Amino acid sequence: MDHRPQAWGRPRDDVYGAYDASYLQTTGPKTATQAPVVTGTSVIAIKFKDGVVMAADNLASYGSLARFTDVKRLRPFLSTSIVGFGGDVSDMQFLDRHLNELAIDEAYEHDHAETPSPSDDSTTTTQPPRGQLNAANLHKYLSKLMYRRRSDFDPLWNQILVAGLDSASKPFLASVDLRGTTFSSPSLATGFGAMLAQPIMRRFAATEEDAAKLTREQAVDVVKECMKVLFYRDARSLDRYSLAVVTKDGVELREDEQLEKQSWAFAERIRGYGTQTV
Amino acid sequence: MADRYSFSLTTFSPSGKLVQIEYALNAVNQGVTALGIKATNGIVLATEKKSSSPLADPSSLSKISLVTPNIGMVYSGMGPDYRVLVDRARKVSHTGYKRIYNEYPPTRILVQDVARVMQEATQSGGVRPYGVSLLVAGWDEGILPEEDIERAAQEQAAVAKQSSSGLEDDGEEGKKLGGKTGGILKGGPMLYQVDPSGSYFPWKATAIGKSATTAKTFLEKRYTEGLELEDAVHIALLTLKETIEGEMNGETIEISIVGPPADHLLGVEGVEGAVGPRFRKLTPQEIEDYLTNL
Amino acid sequence: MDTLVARYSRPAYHENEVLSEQEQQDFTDTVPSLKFAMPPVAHPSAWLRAATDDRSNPSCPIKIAHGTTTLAFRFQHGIIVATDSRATAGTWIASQTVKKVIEINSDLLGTMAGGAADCQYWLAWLGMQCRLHELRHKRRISVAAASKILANLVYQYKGMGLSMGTMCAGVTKEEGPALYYIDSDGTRLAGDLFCVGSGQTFAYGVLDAQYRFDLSTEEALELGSRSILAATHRDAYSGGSINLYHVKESGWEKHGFTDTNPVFWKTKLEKGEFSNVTSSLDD
Amino acid sequence: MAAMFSQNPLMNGPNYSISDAPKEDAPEGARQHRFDPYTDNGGSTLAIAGDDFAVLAGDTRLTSGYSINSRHHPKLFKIGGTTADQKDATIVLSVVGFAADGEALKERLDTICKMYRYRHGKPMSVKACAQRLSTILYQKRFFPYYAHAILGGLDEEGKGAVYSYDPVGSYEREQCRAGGAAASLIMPFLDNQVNFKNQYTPNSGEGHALQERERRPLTRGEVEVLVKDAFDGAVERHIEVGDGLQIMVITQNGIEEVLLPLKKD
Amino acid sequence: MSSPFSINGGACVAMVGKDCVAIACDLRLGLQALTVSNNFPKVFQYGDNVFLGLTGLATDVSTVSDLFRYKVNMYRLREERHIAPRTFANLVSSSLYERRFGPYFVSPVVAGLEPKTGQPFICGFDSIGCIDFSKDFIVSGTATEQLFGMCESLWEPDLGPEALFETISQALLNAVDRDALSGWGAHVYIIEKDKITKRLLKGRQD
Repeated sequence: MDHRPQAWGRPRDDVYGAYDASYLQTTGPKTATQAPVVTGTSVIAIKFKDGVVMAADNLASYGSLARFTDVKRLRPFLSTSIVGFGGDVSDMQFLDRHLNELAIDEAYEHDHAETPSPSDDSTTTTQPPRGQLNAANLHKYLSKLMYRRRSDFDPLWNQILVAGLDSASKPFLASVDLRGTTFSSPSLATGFGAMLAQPIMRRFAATEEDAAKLTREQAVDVVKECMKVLFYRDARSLDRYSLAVVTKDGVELREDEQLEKQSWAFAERIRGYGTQTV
Repeated sequence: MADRYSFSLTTFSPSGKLVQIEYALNAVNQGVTALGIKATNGIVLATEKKSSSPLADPSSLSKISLVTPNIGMVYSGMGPDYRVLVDRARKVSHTGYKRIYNEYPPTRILVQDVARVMQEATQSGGVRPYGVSLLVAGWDEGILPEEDIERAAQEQAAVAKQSSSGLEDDGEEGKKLGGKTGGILKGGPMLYQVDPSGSYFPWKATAIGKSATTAKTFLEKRYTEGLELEDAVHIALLTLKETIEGEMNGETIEISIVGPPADHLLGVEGVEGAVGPRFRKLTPQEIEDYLTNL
Repeated sequence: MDTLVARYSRPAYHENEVLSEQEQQDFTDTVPSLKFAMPPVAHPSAWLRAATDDRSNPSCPIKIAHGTTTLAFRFQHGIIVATDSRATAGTWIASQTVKKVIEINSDLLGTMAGGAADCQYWLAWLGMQCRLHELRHKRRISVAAASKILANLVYQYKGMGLSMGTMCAGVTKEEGPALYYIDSDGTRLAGDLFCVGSGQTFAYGVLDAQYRFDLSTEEALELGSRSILAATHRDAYSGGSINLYHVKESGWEKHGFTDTNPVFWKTKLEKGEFSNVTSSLDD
Repeated sequence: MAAMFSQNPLMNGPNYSISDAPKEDAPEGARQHRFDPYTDNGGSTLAIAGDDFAVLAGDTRLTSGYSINSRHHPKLFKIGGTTADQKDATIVLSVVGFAADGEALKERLDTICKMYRYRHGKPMSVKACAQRLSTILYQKRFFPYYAHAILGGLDEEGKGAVYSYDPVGSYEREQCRAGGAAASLIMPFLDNQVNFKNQYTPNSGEGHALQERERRPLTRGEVEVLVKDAFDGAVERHIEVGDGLQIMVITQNGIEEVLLPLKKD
Repeated sequence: MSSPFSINGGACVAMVGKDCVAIACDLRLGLQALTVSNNFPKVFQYGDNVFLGLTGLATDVSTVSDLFRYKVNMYRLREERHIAPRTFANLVSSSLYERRFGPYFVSPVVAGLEPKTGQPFICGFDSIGCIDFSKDFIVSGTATEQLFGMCESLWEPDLGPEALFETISQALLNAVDRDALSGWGAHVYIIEKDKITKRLLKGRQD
């Protein structure tokens, strides 16, 4: 322990070794014990009246190389929720396997036979059996898993969006990242999307009430618009993407949407970087 | 420049005079006449644009130059020396003042700086004095608090009313805010003359160059306190008529004024708080109008 | 072979338990076990220092509160213990009302300097150990033994990042007034007089000047208080209130938790001390 | 005084500190860059204890760097309730700093309080809960929770109680406490307006005889005004605070929750 | 602790009132933990309506205050008038920028009344002269965050001289009481049209 007045009580260099700021990595690129290799870019999602729309392009980049162009980054879970993965694709696949097995176990434990004959006739067969994991439960499960891996200094290098319905069967959308940080918002986006897509989506779904007024078509249009903006400006994006809509009637997933009505007119005006104009 | 002399060319003669400066003043007195008249709300500078032959194109020649938006300058003597001095004046007003205080220098400060440049040319090695005398006209912001100025104005009106009853009343802090214009407190129009020696003098009206003496005697007769800028321009033209042989028209004489802010010269509209420059050159047309109703 | 089979036959999600067994265990047991969660990195103490040493890196994420001037001295009528009450995290004054004298039990006092959490936790733990000692041996623990328990404990954690500068003060029949200094390097010293903390030098100055073993109780209390006042004035990381205790054979007595501000001005005006402080707009 | 300015390392007094700035030389051997488990999610919290109530408040913005992740992410949690919506909870915990650690800390304390309530048939007293939270924090002394915790509730006599913590568990009961990114903006304001520091009763004495303004517990109305003003000030000058203000008031008959808007810039 | 701005400590704040301005500073000069002097004022008066507050490295505070005393005196001799606060602010800005690549470790605050219009004027700078014109208050020093918190909540427009004195004193005292490196007394200047009141605040001395 250091006895000098200005450093009283602080660790001494001869006992603990010189202070080594590199642990904090306040500057320099974000690298880690487990460096992300093949990565997926933004995932975006927005709530609307009856559910949530989510989209992610089908690209897996290997650094700056557009290595795989048919990687599906949205996956349904128990046909009641949809999970979107940004970040490391190998970790995504690990989680994919993990969620598959979890889904199988869930299906066994709460099979359809168990649901009482539906008193109200409105429920259709796709109605999830009582007690099955809904999106909110799945999100809580994933956040605890990610937090445990973070605490073991062996993180799953992803940012995940979970969309579906919560126990009150209201639209649910939340995010969890490699440190276990979770948050929810009427619209969410990972990676570049947070910078480019969120401001656009927030014009339509700034608050829960605004989101509740959005129709499915409006929500899908907003998401398509954002995917276009991301394709313009994100150098690691692709013009083919998957789009999922989850409502109480289940998940509709289309996995090879093509970007339409592109207009690169703005490109000519761009000179060099930033504020360069000539 | 390698062969620069290290000793000065301007050295004292046995009788204690700096002959080079004398010679420079002679050069000035052979220059075309230039004059300046200070009115209560502005200053006029005028000079003759003598062209050596009708083939010359006088419009590109300009002997009166702007230094800062509120300060202008005219010369008598050697043109090329003048142009060097104008550049130095513009440079020193920016490097020494504008880029430090973000304000343009008051006229007397600029005049001091120009005077220093000319003086340095009389004491440095390998250079001769500038062969020009300058008339510097400018407008300064006063520093008196606004209410004091209004109060002074009311007093002025009261004095005017009472003066008919012969009462003498000076400002309560004893600072006489008489009719005199310019000065540090009230600000307003300022006219200075700078000589090759580096000495400078404030004037109400003056003339330099070839027939400066005749012009000055003429001005002494015509100058009155409380002149308006319009009257000053007339007097300037009349004075020039006395000294010019050739024909006087918009092309052969050059007149500039330091008057009210000319916002139209700003080039932009609607910039809140933007005040136009006070120095501007009269167009030949304006000069013709003045000449017609002399 | 079967371990391999076992591992892959169970569903993947069983493998990484979301809650480690330690955490599950922790919910159920009442007395928290001493199992510390360690960061799984090569040099945990260097990593911890990177995250918490606000002196070397003022913008480190974790700012641990530090307490900073404490003194204790033996004299004929027992032991005087005095401390300031300021806790700082970097140059930010986190609190001005920290209780830096920790009542281990009715007869033993411990002082806090260095990491506030370390001192609070381990001195409370020491209190438990002393109580267990009394139950096992049916007599009060000696101050020497109590301080030894703490020193040995701290020694086990040497080099892991604990920061403590504490004093154990008590009066027992066998030892009379006994005062020990223990710090997180494992140092344990018996002595008559100790000042600990970033304001220690200022406190020593006043204390050494007027300390005598045969001080009266009242003089001793005043001396303790005045030494802390000197430290709070000159040391930026000390201040707040003066926490004063007098330990006697019959146990300790608290002599107030008084704000330094009124005391300072009273001392200056009545005793003419602190003349360096301007009290008039002279210039 | 000589020691003060001597460069001689032996006379290692409080010398001119630029000489011992942390050395930037590369650590021994190629250091494998490490995963930084922490990040700062911004936000700010505040707690004030009244005579028969305790108020905890926190903004609802969650940021990482310059991006706003969410405009509604509560920092106040009801602790120890028996039902899912914690209707019968008696204690409120507020955590600010790294959101995941905050979440984990809340889950741990809530679970422990629930276990206590099942075992003892009565809710945990705020004093006991405060002590227990200190041990939870200290257990991760060598891998700390990057969070500033404040616990609020009513003590045995029904008076408002506020306990505040440093990241590794040093705790203390206080009249009021601000935490998080804008703590340094709000805390002096609370000293001045809750504990009346530096305030004297006018003409109550000459020079040094001037009496300090005596402390009195604030009424609920006054406290709610102070809380709103404190956060309005913080939002103005700190980019990580804003969007919404969540206030929880703990009284004898339970916990009331109020949500007010804050500037979204 | 190795930043030059937080070796000696100190705090300064300026506020605008109704036809008046106030500027206040603490009196501490420390060497990190050690308080060396508590008679080190950080507000300097140039002419009868320009005040400069300087916090940061003490040696730079003294040097820079003398530098501007020299420049203001030279200005007064040449211009035969007192320098106006806004002009002085520009002088400070250009002088600091001259040291762009080896700056003085100070963060100045200027306060005064414009001589012509009587309008209150305050502004702050960073160490290389970027001017921050403000209509309410300017803070600087090691207690900056605390001062922001206090000023943002206590200040209101059109405060009279007495009210402004109370507001700025409470803001400064409570802010420095939460900063280890500032305090040990304070000077407060209230500048009105033709009256300057200077007072000594006897704050906490710990």
